[in-house]
Amino acid sequence: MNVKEIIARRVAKELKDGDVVNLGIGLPTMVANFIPKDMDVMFQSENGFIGLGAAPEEGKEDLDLVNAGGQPVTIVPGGAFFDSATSFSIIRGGHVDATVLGALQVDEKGNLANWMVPGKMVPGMGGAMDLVVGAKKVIISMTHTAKGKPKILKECNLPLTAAGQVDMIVTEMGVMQVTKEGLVLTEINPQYSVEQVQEATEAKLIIADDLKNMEI
Amino acid sequence: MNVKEIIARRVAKELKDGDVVNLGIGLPTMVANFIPKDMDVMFQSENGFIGLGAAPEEGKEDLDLVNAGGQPVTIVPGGAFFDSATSFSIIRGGHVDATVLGALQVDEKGNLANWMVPGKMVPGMGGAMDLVVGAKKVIISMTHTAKGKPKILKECNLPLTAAGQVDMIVTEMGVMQVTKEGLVLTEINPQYSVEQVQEATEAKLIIADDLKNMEI
Amino acid sequence: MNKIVTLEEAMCHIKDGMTIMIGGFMAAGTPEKFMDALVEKGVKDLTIIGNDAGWPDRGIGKLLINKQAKKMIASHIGLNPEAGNQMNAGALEMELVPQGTLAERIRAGGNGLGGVLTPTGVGTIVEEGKQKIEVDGVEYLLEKPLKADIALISASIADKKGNLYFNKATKNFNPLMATAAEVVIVGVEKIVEVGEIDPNDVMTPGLFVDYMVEV
Amino acid sequence: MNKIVTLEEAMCHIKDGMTIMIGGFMAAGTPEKFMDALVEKGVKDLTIIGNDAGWPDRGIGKLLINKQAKKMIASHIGLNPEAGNQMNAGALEMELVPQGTLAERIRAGGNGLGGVLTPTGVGTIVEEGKQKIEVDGVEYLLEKPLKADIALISASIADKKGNLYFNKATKNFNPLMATAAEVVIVGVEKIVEVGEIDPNDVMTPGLFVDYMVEV
Repeated sequence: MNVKEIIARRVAKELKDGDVVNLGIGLPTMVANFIPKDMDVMFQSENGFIGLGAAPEEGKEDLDLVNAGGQPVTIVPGGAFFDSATSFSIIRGGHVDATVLGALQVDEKGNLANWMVPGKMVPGMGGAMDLVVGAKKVIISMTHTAKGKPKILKECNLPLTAAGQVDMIVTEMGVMQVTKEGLVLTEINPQYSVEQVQEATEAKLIIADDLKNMEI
Repeated sequence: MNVKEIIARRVAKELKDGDVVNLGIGLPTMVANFIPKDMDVMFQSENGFIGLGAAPEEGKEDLDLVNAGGQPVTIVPGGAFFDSATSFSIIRGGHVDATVLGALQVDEKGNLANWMVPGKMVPGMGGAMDLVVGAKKVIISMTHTAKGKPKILKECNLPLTAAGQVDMIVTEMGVMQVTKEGLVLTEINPQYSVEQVQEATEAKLIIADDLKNMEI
Repeated sequence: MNKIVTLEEAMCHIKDGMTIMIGGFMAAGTPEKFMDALVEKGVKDLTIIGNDAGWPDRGIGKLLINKQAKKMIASHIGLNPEAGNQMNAGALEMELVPQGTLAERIRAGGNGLGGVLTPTGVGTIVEEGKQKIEVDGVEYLLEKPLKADIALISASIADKKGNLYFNKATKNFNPLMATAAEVVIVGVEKIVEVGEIDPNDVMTPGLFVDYMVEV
Repeated sequence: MNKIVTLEEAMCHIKDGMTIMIGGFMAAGTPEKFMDALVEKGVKDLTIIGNDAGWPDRGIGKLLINKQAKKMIASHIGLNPEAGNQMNAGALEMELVPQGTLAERIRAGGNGLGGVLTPTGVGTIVEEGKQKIEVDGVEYLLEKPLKADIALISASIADKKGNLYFNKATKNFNPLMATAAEVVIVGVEKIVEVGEIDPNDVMTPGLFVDYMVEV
């Protein structure tokens, strides 16, 4: 199993029957592949619908039906289209149960930076700032490090997407919960030792008393 | 021709082809009867549609289609239904060309009072406060006096519906424009003298140099 | 996720002292069966948020006549004399709100916004006790969001996922209230299978709906 | 009141230096023919308000590639590298706005509201230079309304009165922008007779529409 699949599989377990979920672009979109068939999770697409389905078969693309990345998608039965104001009524209004997003940096206070690197890459925040503020649960899913450098920091130094809104972090090394006391490592990928996880993390990890193996 | 018809006929002449108009309850609703057949005026109903038509034939009432007074109505071809937020997007957002409302009192500064008599009648403002603030043109249509007492005052003493928003007043005696200098009588019903109109008006009227007979 | 319940099950959620939004405009689009059920149930000390006080024998009016409300937030109460009488007698606290402001306050409540900046009511008694905010030289009232424990709304058609379609002038406050309450209960005229409402034509997505009763 | 005009007539309304809202989301729901016509017309120094910078060869991107904008207000520009390049080179002033805030600012502009009180952006650089308003102990940013000289939007179906229907995910910013510009011009895929769109299903009432071009 590759690293991304480990992460996506673990995130999928956080979702519950009936949840409304918004997945960020990249790795987070993979989470949809690991939802049990008998579970009713509806994916919201911030460009204006709920019921985001799989990519269409080749040749069956519909230019009127794309996701927030502009890629052709489908809509599942029971889905619905709406305008951008309604889309963010859903998001900002607390009607999204969970959002899964990638990160450039996340820190022990639950701060998140994922929308710009000053002077270099400035894609814009898109819907991320609203999602992070509005979703009931904010799950960061990402590789633990970038080019060997920690992404889980004591304090983000890139411009923030939102302050103190992250609830949990899932990486290939384990699962961390954001608490008032700091980041608590609650699950660990048995391929790694606690020491290795800490070494790859700038923030000081609190190790849960009942640290479990990561469920995947 | 009765007093109300005189007023309604004169107000109808203020409306232009293509206008979106909201008529208050009572006398103002009569204005719809005097729009020339070849003129395209759409009436907005603040409970949620545009294209307010005539009352339905008896037996053809539809409980799902009522006006803001809860009375059965019809919708004209090209009309559209919307929710209350959109209804007031239209009203507050300046997309209503004219609103025609009744008044308990109106004064020379363009202040309007038409929603409560403290301790007695408190029906509530409904959509009137938004209409008066949002419509491009606010036309007050009413009988000139109530039980012989002036309703056009130097200063309203009932709680205001809005401050300084009235553009013109149409009564059975004449037409008055609200200007910075005060109320200008621009048209007069030839059944009355200027003196009679002034006598029935508490505010001091400025008589237009080119005072005309009221067109009806 | 079965959202379809009986009238009795739906009414179990409503308790004394709750804040309840009730959809409709002069009873058009008001879930009338819910009004009857609440009268029968006799819950009291309700705070009711609705456009109007209905008629004495239709809509929200029934609850007022039966003295089940301690407070009402509405834009117009003139067609139900009982509302004014109770208000004047001090038996019913009445907060009168301009209709457009009421719609936006409910929308803001469901939308995660901190309030509404409206020009409506400036220079009138509506501004009393409210913060005024100047933006680019124009004064606006800061009107606060409204939320409720329960929204009782009605829809003409719903599918089993709770996607709603409102006929004609019954939309009014229903789609707004669907966003702004902890528990949203819909009286539906006709419940259809998932897929029978075109996703283009859904007026309130099912995610806002907790329970439905076919009425 | 004939609202149907030719592409050429429609483009006459657009002049150098204007502020223009352009509907669509990554070119889905963007009036593509209008983009081509504006490139041909060569109007410049535009301030463009739109969700994104499109693609280099589709949507708003075409105008940027052709250097017709002096300023852009958008939420996301990552899929058109030209936008970032011009911004970093100082050739294009870029105001990046959270997507939900952008939608609400446009809605507020069309709605007569004084601004938007949103929690989004608090504690980030988005709050720089903005008024913060505390409501019941929570801090919100006051984000100002957006209006434009022209809105260029697209619709899937329109009747001759300008009532609009948007297919699938092409709604996005189109209905909002229809409310917020002095002149609203719609690129319509199919224009039908009045009455052919059920009044229940109209997504933008014709009163918001000034001109239509069948594209």
